[in-house]
Amino acid sequence: MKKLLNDPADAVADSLAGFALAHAELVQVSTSPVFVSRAGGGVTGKVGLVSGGGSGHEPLHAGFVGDGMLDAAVPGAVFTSPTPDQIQPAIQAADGGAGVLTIVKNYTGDVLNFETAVELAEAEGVEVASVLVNDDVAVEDSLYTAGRRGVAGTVAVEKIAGAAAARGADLATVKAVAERVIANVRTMGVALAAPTVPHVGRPSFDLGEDEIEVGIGIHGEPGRHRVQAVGADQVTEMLLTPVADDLALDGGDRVLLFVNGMGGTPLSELYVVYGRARRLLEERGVTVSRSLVGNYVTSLEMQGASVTVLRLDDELEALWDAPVDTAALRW
Amino acid sequence: MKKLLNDPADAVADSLAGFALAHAELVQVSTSPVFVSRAGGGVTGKVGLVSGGGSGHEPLHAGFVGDGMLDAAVPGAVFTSPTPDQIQPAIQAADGGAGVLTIVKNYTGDVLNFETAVELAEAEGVEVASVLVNDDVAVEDSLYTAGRRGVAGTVAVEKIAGAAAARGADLATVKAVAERVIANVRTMGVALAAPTVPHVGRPSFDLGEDEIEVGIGIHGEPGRHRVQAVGADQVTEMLLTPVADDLALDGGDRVLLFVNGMGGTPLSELYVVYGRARRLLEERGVTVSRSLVGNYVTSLEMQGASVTVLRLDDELEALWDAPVDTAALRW
Amino acid sequence: MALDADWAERWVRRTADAIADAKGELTELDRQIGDGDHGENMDRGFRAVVARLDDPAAQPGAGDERTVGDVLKLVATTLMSTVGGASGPLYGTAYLRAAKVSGRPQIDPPAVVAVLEAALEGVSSRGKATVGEKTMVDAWQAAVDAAEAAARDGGSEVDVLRVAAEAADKASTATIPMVATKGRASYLGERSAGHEDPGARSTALVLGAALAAALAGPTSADPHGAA
Amino acid sequence: MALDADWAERWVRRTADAIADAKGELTELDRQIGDGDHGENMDRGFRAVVARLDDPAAQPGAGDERTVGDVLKLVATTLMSTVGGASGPLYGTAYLRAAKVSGRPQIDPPAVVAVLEAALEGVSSRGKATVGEKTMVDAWQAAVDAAEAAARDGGSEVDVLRVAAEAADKASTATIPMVATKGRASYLGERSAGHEDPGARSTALVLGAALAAALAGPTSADPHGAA
Ligand SMILES: Nc1ncnc2c1ncn2[C@@H]1O[C@H](COP(=O)(O)OP(=O)(O)O)[C@@H](O)[C@H]1O
Ligand SMILES: Nc1ncnc2c1ncn2[C@@H]1O[C@H](COP(=O)(O)OP(=O)(O)O)[C@@H](O)[C@H]1O
Ligand SMILES: [Mg+2]
Ligand SMILES: [Mg+2]
Ligand SMILES: [Mg+2]
Ligand SMILES: [Mg+2]
Repeated sequence: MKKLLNDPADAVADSLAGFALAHAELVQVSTSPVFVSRAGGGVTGKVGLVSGGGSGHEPLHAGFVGDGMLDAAVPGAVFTSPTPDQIQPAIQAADGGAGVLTIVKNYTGDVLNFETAVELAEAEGVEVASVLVNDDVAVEDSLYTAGRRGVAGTVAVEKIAGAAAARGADLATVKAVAERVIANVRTMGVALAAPTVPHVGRPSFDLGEDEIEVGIGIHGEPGRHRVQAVGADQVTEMLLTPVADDLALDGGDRVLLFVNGMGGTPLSELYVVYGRARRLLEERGVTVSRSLVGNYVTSLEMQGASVTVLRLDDELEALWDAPVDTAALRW
Repeated sequence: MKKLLNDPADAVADSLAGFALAHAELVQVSTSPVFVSRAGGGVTGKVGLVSGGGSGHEPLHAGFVGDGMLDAAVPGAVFTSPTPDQIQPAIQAADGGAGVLTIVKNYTGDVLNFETAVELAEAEGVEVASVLVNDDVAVEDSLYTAGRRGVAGTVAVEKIAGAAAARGADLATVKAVAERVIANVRTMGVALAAPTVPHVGRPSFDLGEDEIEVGIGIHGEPGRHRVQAVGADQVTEMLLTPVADDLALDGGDRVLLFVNGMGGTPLSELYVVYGRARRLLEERGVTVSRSLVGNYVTSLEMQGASVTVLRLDDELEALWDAPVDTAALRW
Repeated sequence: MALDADWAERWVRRTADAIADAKGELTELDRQIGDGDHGENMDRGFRAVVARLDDPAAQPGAGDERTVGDVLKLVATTLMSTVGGASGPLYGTAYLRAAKVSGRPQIDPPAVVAVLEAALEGVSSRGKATVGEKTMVDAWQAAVDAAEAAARDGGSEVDVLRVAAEAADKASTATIPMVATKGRASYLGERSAGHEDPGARSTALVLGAALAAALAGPTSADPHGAA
Repeated sequence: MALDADWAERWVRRTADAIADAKGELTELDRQIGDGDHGENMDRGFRAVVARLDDPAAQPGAGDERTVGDVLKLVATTLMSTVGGASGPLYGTAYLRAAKVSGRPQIDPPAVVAVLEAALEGVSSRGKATVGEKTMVDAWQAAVDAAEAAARDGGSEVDVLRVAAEAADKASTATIPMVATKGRASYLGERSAGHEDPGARSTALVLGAALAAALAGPTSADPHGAA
């Protein structure tokens, strides 16, 4: 394993230190406990937005702290949920008196640690609401599983809920907007090569020279099934079809199409996937009115991509378009 | 080799097709010959900016077409300079009557193909000036070499010259600004793992499990020397020191520090490099007043990074800060 | 032989050693059906626990008055604030509930059973998993069942801990053929079969350390020493 | 045996075949000290040339009036617009200059030498490289020197092309120990030594095809056939 790191144990701290220096006008980074919040702290009268999770998915979440998106982000160790003693102060830092929405990706660890932190923050008098992102259609959502994972769709939830908060919506409204995004966003991903967690030192799964993993998450978990490597057009179909089917997209729909890179795949390839996914949607009569292509929810240097579709309505589209000023998303 | 591509021969075309669909509000893509220009074409009365080079460095250059930066970009085959018959119409498309500046990275192929294209465009009545970017300190600049390569510093040249053109400067002034950037920008890069060119199908160079290549370019060329893999702090010193020395930076200087990813390295690691580079500069008494961290000038999925320093003055800083609205750089 | 707060401290220190030794194994199990951090997570947590036990300023309880629960509560709060992931809150809650039923200087066999029951109850109530879902619950439940039987039959503290540790070890191995329906391994569906659950394995290590700490006895000079 | 436009067409087609066969080898040479695209670049260019030769609408010259220069000019413009990289303009200019001195239906030995000289002059004037810088100039210069000597000694067209091809082949091999000071390989400094220059090798292939096309003679029914 070769990485641009010093001691693997310091990977998260070293990276955050650099992030804090590079974006001092946007964020401040607390080191003990570790969390990132907006430069200047919670905005008085605005609902605060807090998200977090294991590190290794950069720019998620710290890269989305700033005007129009998150007020605080809580990075855990690599691929490991943060602890309540990090999350609670982040919630308090994000509070501007109008309450805080936590945006949690649906993983047992994130759910449990945020749950405890929310209890602690509420005990300190902060009003907190929470939403659970679970956009990954690779995982069956049933009573007998931990439910679908939260993956790239998280960006849409954070952006749109952030815009709702920025325009002054109250906590219940911001939560309802976030839930509307969650209800309408679905994702599916593929890996061509596994990531290597710094302290593990070897790839998270072993893939043959001509195998790909379909239905992967963002933590180096193996996917739902392994298939023979095929061309980008076929791979894109494997990703787009279950997403579009799950959303039951049809001729009347207008969507955001988001092709997300997993960290180690060239941008040029993401555009190949985007082009094919778009044509597939158009063949279904779906209108792609907004697009995002890039590495936003990564899995270290994993090679691969995910396709996310969000069904839009006028309000969600306007909130997506609203100004945002963060390290990783800006318009 | 596994990639999210169809036929390797279609890699550039497929990717550009997706790019065109994803950014229709910013660009239009001509397919025969292949070039990218601003949606709406050249801006009347504004100096046009054209750059180009081999593909495989995305988002460079097409990702920088838009308000405040390039008017046209010309992508060649992967790692192969474009041909004059692509470049010439791009120059003409960029012309708004005030002339065109071509920004060429210093490679024999780019230089020769742009030279011919400029001759052809001039024959069609377009006034053209050209600058050559050669920021890579890994390569000795002497009469007996092809001279230093153009690498990540190109982003600064395109951004700042683009801002000068946007505020109405004439061709000579835009060219002079570009040359001031070129005179003050230096870069050095490292690779941890080689890229794989699609039609080649195997890595561009062979690196041992604990070796890194120092002084690499962005075309999968081997670097100047190969050393034992070391921690990020030491690697950063190997990159920053020759850059700072070449610029003869001292206490009075104010700079832009740009840590560029080569495509396959996680963003989190780039911030580790940034943090160390910044401390090294500050130890020299240099003030880092602007920063950029991310994958902007890549080499397919190469793992590694480069460190770029641009010595700023008030005007260059203001031009860097000026608004830009492109697929890959926006503020 | 009664189990006191010193035993609890020995238990915790031995757990830290056992986890450190098995860190690679736990991580490898988690790499196969999870995200490859369980060894690192547990090791980070228990190293932090030991650091607090070694810190004069962070001692649990008040001198001789120290109860078993004091030690276990320190473990609970430390794991909660340092482990993260799923296992942090799950083990944290397990120790917290165990601490609540062991607020005494010494515990007898029925109290040992109560400690294990409380831990199981903590894991189950936080994680909502039941037996057979291929999680640490399988190991805790097997330990509780065996311990209850041994205590009912009048077994000593050591007897109770021995059957608990053995049952947890077996139950962990028995997770191999299971298809996970809770935790990260559930994302793999059928592909999770054929691999041992890392959390069940770490639970077996925790209970093995409890037994070893009891066997080492109160006179053991070196709390870090081998069994 | 005079060399006419048909010879020129055979030369070009044979070049395309030779490049296609050696594509992997050229790319591998370029991978070692460049960017691994020389085989692909040349193959893309010569496939385009052949496509034009096969296209009734794109024929060079006008029927029987067709000159050697007509064919070479078609090669020049096609390479310039399809190859890119350094080799596109370099070979493009070489063929363009060669075409300028061969605007006749047939060429004799001194005219063959003039074609080679013009090609060398084209490469040198565009690329500014001189002999010993580990580029295709080394192969072109050796070919020109040998061809001039053979023509001076009264050799036939075939004799001239044979020594030119042989000299280019040797000169290409002779680039192996050189340290590059032009082109992409110069970025490697000393590390460029020990590898053959891909452009010198492709020049040797081009000149080998010229010889083979002359040997195959004007009666060859199959312009794609073997020598
Ligand atoms: N809902 C649950 N109930 C009980 N145990 C669980 C549950 N979810 C996960 N676990 C346990 O946690 C272990 C994984 O812990 P760890 O790897 O540290 O956390 P994470 O899964 O967040 O990476 C699993 O092996 C399993 O035993
Ligand atoms: N300045 C030059 N003069 C002559 N030949 C050159 C020069 N620069 C490069 N070459 C030739 O071009 C060859 C490389 O061609 P190619 O790989 O197609 O282009 P690129 O270097 O742009 O990738 C080299 O092997 C060398 O022979
Ligand atoms: Mg984890
Ligand atoms: Mg090239
Ligand atoms: Mg885990
Ligand atoms: Mg080349």
